[in-house]
Order: sequence, then C-alpha cells, then structure tokens
Amino acid sequence: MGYAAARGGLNAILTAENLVRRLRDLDPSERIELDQFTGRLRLLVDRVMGESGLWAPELAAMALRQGEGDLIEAVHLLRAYKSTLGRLDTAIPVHANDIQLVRRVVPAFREPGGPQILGRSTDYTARMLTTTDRDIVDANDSTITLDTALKTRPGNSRMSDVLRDMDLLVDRRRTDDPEPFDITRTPAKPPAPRSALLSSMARAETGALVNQWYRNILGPDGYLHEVTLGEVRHGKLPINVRHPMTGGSVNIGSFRATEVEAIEDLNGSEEDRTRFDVGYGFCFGHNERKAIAMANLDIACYRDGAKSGLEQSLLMTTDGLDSAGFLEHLKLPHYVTFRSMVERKVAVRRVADGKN
Amino acid sequence: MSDTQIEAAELSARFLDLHESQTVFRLLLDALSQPGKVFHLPAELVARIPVVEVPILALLGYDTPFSLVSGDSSREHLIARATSGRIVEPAVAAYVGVCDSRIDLLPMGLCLGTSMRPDTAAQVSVQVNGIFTSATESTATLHVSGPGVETTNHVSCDGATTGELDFLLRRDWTAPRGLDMWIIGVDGSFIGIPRTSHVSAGPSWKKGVS
Amino acid sequence: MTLEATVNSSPTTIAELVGHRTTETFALRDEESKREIRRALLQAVCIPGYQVPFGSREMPVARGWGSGGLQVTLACVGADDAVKVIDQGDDEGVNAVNLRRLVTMSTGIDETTEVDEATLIQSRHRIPEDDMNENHILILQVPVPEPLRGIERDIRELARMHSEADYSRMWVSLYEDKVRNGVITQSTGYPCLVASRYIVATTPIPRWDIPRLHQSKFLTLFGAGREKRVYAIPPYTDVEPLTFEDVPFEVESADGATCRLCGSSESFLVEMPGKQESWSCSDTAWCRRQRNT
Amino acid sequence: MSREDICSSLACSDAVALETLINSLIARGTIANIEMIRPPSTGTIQMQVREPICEERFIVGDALVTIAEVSVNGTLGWAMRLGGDANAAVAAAVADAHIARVGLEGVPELAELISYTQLELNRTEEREWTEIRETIIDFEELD
Repeated sequence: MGYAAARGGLNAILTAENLVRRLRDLDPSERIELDQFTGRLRLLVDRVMGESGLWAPELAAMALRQGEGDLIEAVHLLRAYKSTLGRLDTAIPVHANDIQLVRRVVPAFREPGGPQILGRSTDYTARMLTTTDRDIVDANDSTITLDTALKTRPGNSRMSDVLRDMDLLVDRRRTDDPEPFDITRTPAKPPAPRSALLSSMARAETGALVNQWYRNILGPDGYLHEVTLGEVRHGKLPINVRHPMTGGSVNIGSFRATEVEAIEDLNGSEEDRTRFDVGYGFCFGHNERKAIAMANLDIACYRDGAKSGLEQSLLMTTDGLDSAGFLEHLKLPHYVTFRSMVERKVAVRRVADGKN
Repeated sequence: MSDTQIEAAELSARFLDLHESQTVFRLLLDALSQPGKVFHLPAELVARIPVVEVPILALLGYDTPFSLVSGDSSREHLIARATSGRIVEPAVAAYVGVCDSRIDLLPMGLCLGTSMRPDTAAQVSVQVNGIFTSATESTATLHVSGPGVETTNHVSCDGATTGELDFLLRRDWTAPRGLDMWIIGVDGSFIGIPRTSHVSAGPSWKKGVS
Repeated sequence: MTLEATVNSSPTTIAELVGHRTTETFALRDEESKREIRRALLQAVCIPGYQVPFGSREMPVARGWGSGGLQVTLACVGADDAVKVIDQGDDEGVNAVNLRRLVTMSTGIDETTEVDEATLIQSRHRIPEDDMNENHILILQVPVPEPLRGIERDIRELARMHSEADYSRMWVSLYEDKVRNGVITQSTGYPCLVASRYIVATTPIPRWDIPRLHQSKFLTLFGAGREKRVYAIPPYTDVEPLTFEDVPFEVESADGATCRLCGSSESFLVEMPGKQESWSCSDTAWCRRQRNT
Repeated sequence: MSREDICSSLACSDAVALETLINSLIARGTIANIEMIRPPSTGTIQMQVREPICEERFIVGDALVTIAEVSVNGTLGWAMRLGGDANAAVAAAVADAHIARVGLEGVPELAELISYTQLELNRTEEREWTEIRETIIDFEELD
C-alpha cells in the first residue's frame, strides 16, 4: 500500500526507546530482582498496587523495574496490563471487620477497647540518614520479650462501634445494600453515590489526595476541618470466592490494606450537635497518608452535600494517570493549533489598527 | 439428537467470535449512520442464528440488560448464556429483540432515555417477514430522511405482512429521547432507523399485505 | 471420546496439559471492553453531538495522548480495514507513528498514507485535505470534549445546560469576545451546533476544517479517553459554527502565502518562524501528491 | 476437611511442590484421564469491601488470579490461585478433582501437602503475632 518512506519519526522513536533500555538494562550494577522490590521497597510496591487498583505484588514490582522507579509510569504499565485481562469473577465481599491487625493506633482514646499496636512503624524513629552499614540489623538480634503482652490476637473492636455503644455516633447504617458503583466501567461524575467516591479515592494518587486534604484545610476555599482519628489500622483481609461446583466459600489468600476512621465534630446548624459522625478511608497496602486523607475527605464530602465543588474535585481530579497524562500531552506537537492562535492575534491587531 | 445435544448446538451457534462481532458491529454502525440504506447481515450468521438475535449477540456484554420478545423464553436464556447479558423486562432493557413487530410495546413501551441521559434509550432489533431492497420514490414502501441521509432514502420491503411496519409511523417522541432500530428482513437484509429519522409511508406501503 | 483414546492422549505432566496457551487477541483489548465502546458509539451516532460516557480503560499510551481515539479505532477495526493515522496533518509526526504502530502491531492490518486506500483515519488536530466518503470513518482524538467548560466548571450545571439546550451563556461569551476584540478570537476547536441540537467541541481542529464537517459524506467519531466520553457526527448532518448574522465565520487566512514545497494556496498552511517563504502544507500526504502530479 | 477447605489450602500451597507432586502422581498412574474443561486463564476478580460506617459495599480494586477447570476420570475439579501461575492453577484443579473422587485419605501424598500448607500458614501467623505483640503499648491500670 502507499506508505511513503519514513522521514525519521519512527526511527527517532525506536532509537529513543532503545536508549532507555540500554541505560537501564546494561547498567554495570546488578539487576534488581523482583523480590527485592516486594521485600525491601514494600511501601513503593503498595503504592503502585493501590493507585493501579490491582492487587498483584509481583506485577507491581515488574512495573517499577521497567519504569525505572517512576511511580506514575509503573501505575500506567500495571493498569494498561490490567486492560488486557478479562474479569473472571467477583470475590465474596469482605467486611472490614475481618481485618487481621498488624497495626492499630487510636488517637481518640488512651485505652480504647482492644490494644494500641504500633506494629511496624517509623512514626517515632529519629529521621537521621544512616550513612554507614553499622546499623543494619543482625539476624541473630532477638527482640525483647515481655510476658505481659497478649498471647493471642485481640478481637476486632473499632472506635465507631465504641462511639455507637456510647450513643455518640450518628447512625448512618443502611439496610438496603445497594450495588457498589464500578468506576472502571462507568465514569463517576457528580452526583455520584458514596461507593463511587470511596473507589475513586482508594485508587487516587496519594499526593493528589493529600493535597486535596491540605488545600481544603489551608487553601482559599476550605471545605473541611480537622478530624480526630479514631482508627489507623494496617492488616490482612481474606480473599474468598465461591467454588463453582459446591457454591461454598474458598479462601484463596489475602491482601493487605490500611483502614482509617476519622471522627468529625458536627457543628453545622442543621446537624446533630449531640453526636459525632465518622469518615472512612480504606486502600490497598500500607499507606496511612492516603487512608487518613480519604477518611477526612469522605466525611467532609458527605457534610458538604452538593454545596461546593469538593465532590467534583475528588471524583475527577485525583486520578494520577488522568492528571499526569494530560499534563504530559503538552509535550506533543501543537503547531496546527498554535498557528491558528497566531492567526487570531494578527486578526485582533488588524481590527485594532484599523480603529486607531 | 437428544435435548441436551440440541441445546448445546443452539448455544454454540450463538457464540460470535471476535471477528464476527466486529463485522456485525460495523454493519450496525453503518446502518444507523445511514438510515434507510439497505445492508446485509453476513450470510453465515443468517444461516446459523435467528436474524433478530444477531445484533444482540454481537453487542451484549457482561450484565448488559436485554430482552427478547418472542414467546419462547428458552431463546432468551441461550442469549444470556452466550453473552453474559442480563434478562430483564422489555421496558427497562438496553437491547431488545422483537420477533413480531405487531406488539403494543413497540415502540413507545420501551425505554426512551431521559433528556439528561438520552444514551440510556433502548436499541431494538425488529424482525419482519419482508426483504429490504433500495427503491425509487415511486416504488418505495418507506421514505427516510434526517441526519445521515443526503435528501431522502427510499426503501421497499417486499413480503411484509399486514401491520408489520405500522410501528414505524408511531414515533411520538422528541429527540434526543427515542428508540433506535434495526429492522431486519427474513434474508438478513436490514435498515437502521435511529430516533432522529423522519419516516413516511411510500406508495407501495400497502403492497405485500397478506 | 472412548476410554482408550483418552488414555492414549493423556498428558504426562501438568506443563504438557497446559501446553502453549493461546488466547486469541486482536486489537489489544479484551472483547468485553471493545463491546462496551461499541455500545457507546451506537448511541453516539443516534444522538449527534451528545457526549456518551463510557468506561475508558488504560491504553499503552497515556491519557491525553490519543487514548480515546485509539480505543475507538480498536473497537471499530476489522481484518479488512486499512488505517491512516495523522497528527497535525502529518503521517510521520511522532505521535502518529506511535499510534499507528500500536494499531497495526496488534491487528496486522494494512497501513497507508493515502486517504483513498484508508477505511479508518485517526487524526489529532486535522481533517485530511482530500475528499472522503461513506467508506471512510474519521476518528478524532479529543483532549477536552466539553465545549462549555470555558464558561461553566460545575459538572451538574453543564449536564443541565446540554439537556435543556440552554446555550445562552455561550452566545453571550461569543458576543462579549466580538465586542471587546473586534473579531471572535476562538482559534481552534471552534464550537459548533450539531443537527440543531448539541454544541460540540471540535477537538481542536483549526477553523479551516470546520466547513468540512457540515453535511459531510463521512462519519466522524470523537474519542476522549481521559474524560471518558465519545460522540459522533453522522454523514449528512448539519454542523454550524456558532456565529452572528453580521459576523461571518472566518477560517484561518495566510494572506496569499503558498506552500514552499508544492506551491499550493488551497490547503491549511503552517509556518516556520523567521524565514522567508516559510509556509508549508500541514497535510503532508496531500502536499506530496500535489508535487507528484 | 471440607472440599472448600481443601481448595483453600491448595490455593495457598507452594506452586513448585504442588506441580511436582501432581506430575509424579500422573507418572505413577495414580491420576489419569485428565481433561481440560476450562484452560487456565489469568484475569482479575473484583474486590468489594463492606465498610463499617454505613455498612455499604464499595470496590477497592481487583486482584490478579489464575483460574482453571479440569476433569479427572469424569469428576470435575476447579482452582483459583492468586497471581499468574497457570501450571499451579491446573495442578490445583487436578488435585481438587482427584480428591473429590477418591477422598483425601485416598491420596496420602496430597493430604500431607495440604496439612503441611496449613501448618506453615499457622506458623507464619504465630511468628508475625509474636513480633507484633511486642509493639503493643502497655498501660498501667488506672485504678
């Protein structure tokens, strides 16, 4: 067919791609193994899975390696890969109460029902850059053992239940069990059900969500005030599916998630001043920043109703691939549109000169 | 053949492979963008599947609400199994197949969409007993005009039985609400009539009355 | 199958049983998501100019880089199609090259620079100069599908304005522009009324291309991947640029300039800054043909 | 042990160990007449969470899984495992079918793998909790 000889566009692209591959793959250092990502850069892997909306640690590691550690690039690779896969089934919905805790912090009470578990945390670690290898842990180091610590895992009481028992919580529990909104099948736009908002925030770029939160605290158009955190949790939840031949539930493994409850002091004139309300955050992996921002924004959006643009901001501006893709498209050739703009400048000037 | 063998054969006939569904989609797209122009479903599919089901089988996906108004619910179940579409009442279906067009439901009893979301209107495949061919102004059964038509498309439908095409003249909606239809003849010849088309009876409207 | 046959053909390892996994894929996407776009496109052609939402998926190109156009092309393409892809009118633009290789790589279909040979033409920012007909589908990549965003940001209000065809504020804004500047300064993506009902964003193509959408012989499909919308202009449909009776719609003028390569003054010309005789055709395939005939 | 419990264990067992074991059972003729009903396919399953404030479900994302269905001597077997390992999924489906046919006591090797998998899971749990419980903030009683 009539395809003219390439004028260099394709050649330039292929060479540019090759340069990336050469510098990445032929670096004199050892190639990073996938288990090094999942083992040593777990928080990075967790962020990629969360922002991709896909629990697949090994694929996330591959994406990070291929994308040279660029988070957005890794998320793009993982989501584009997901686009080629069919959806095989829906897991049996898991209740947040089924979380098996590895960390739980309850700022709202000194001694909440159940323990405060610091878990694996650097919250209180001095941020001092370790410049030598001296501090690397020896495998033989044993941790201190306390006899007073719980021998078995504690039950799963949560602050929202405690507040409910104290009759200090507005009861918003639904009994109609609506089908959750699927933001990957139908684009979410206002007005949208809360399940669309929660899904959007769970998949949002962490930085974008943190910024939405901070901007609403300190920015010119603040819609939220600071909450008291009831729960900050990290733990494991089961993935259960139905055996097609028996109809019974099969546990095929688990995923980790961060969960947050944000207690809101209701102070609006129309609101119940004798009670609190709670916002909820939940995302894949260990990512407390994101879950805290999400919980606070969830309750802020609920209280706001449709008064401000907060819902639209959350639904439509927090996806990392949307914003990054559109930003970077500015690098594409724009000379046709620019030519048209120049022509209008000349036209306006001609009219102005004619008048003067 | 046993009942289950017959059922298996009926089911496997209804799986459109990815090339078949792409081919059918392009025909359906062409038909709705060029209303009143005659197109033909692939002969292989016409031989294999009841023609009214072909558009539905090509378009349905997981959980897409559809309805087949046929008086034979087993056909509806076969479509559901072949496509993972969801069987619903005709009034709320996104895709509807109508085997006999002389029903009251057609067209105003089906989902016409809303002014906010006109894209929630149903798209309907209707079977008639005629054969569609292009015609001239003086021989046409139908005249079709509106977006997609340069002036007027003239089409004839030979063999349609009494009242079969009457629904085409009962179009009491205001676009953007309304139904889009593929009207399919026994041989797989068909025309698209989107909600925006103007349809009027031609000189041979009453011809073919049985 | 007899018992004996089963035994004889029985695999001896799991690996053998699994064998070479062949799942047929054509055009990158799973069948389910292609059908979803097709359903949206069929609504779009029936409601000319209305933006139909669809569940845009991630493509191997970034959102904003033609992912919407690419999804539309891949939903439409069949084994017998031939595709032409241009960016700024140029088949060799880096983005055009990239999108074209994705389409051809995943389908094995023919590629061409000639409008005559193409059935699907995907483009960013231009409509080819050549005449097209009922056998062509033009697929335009859309960065911002909402024509009213400049005057209204609230999604709910925008939905209301479209549903009631309440476009008065759009007219006011054009009028103010005219009064302030003496001309309507909208350069590309000029707002147009389609089939006397919906205002659409014309991707951004230059105003030069707008008259070619009016009562065109070909179908135009618009894909906005990031904003998850598709819309369409069927053939033989009215497309009227918004303007006032005493302010005729103006396409770009180049003040009598001609292409330095083919000498034409009848195509959309782009400029090289600071040079004499610095104009050339933006449609490179068209320009080449002018030189050769 | 219920069939579901067995499948849960097979879903979590070591991929190499499982595949090797099934291969040796095939080689010895213990398992024969395997037919592929649904070839292994890697895809996603939708993950819904019910949150505690409004008791509402929402979709947190998907998980990557591989699914397979087989029949062994006419008995159907099914497996779904996290990740993209097709061989492991088929091996698990063969194990499911075979155990459904002859019972767990009929294949001691598989029974052993399953109980070992359970043991390992429990051990991991215990180890994890032993470490974590040391981080519990212990308050003196405020009497």
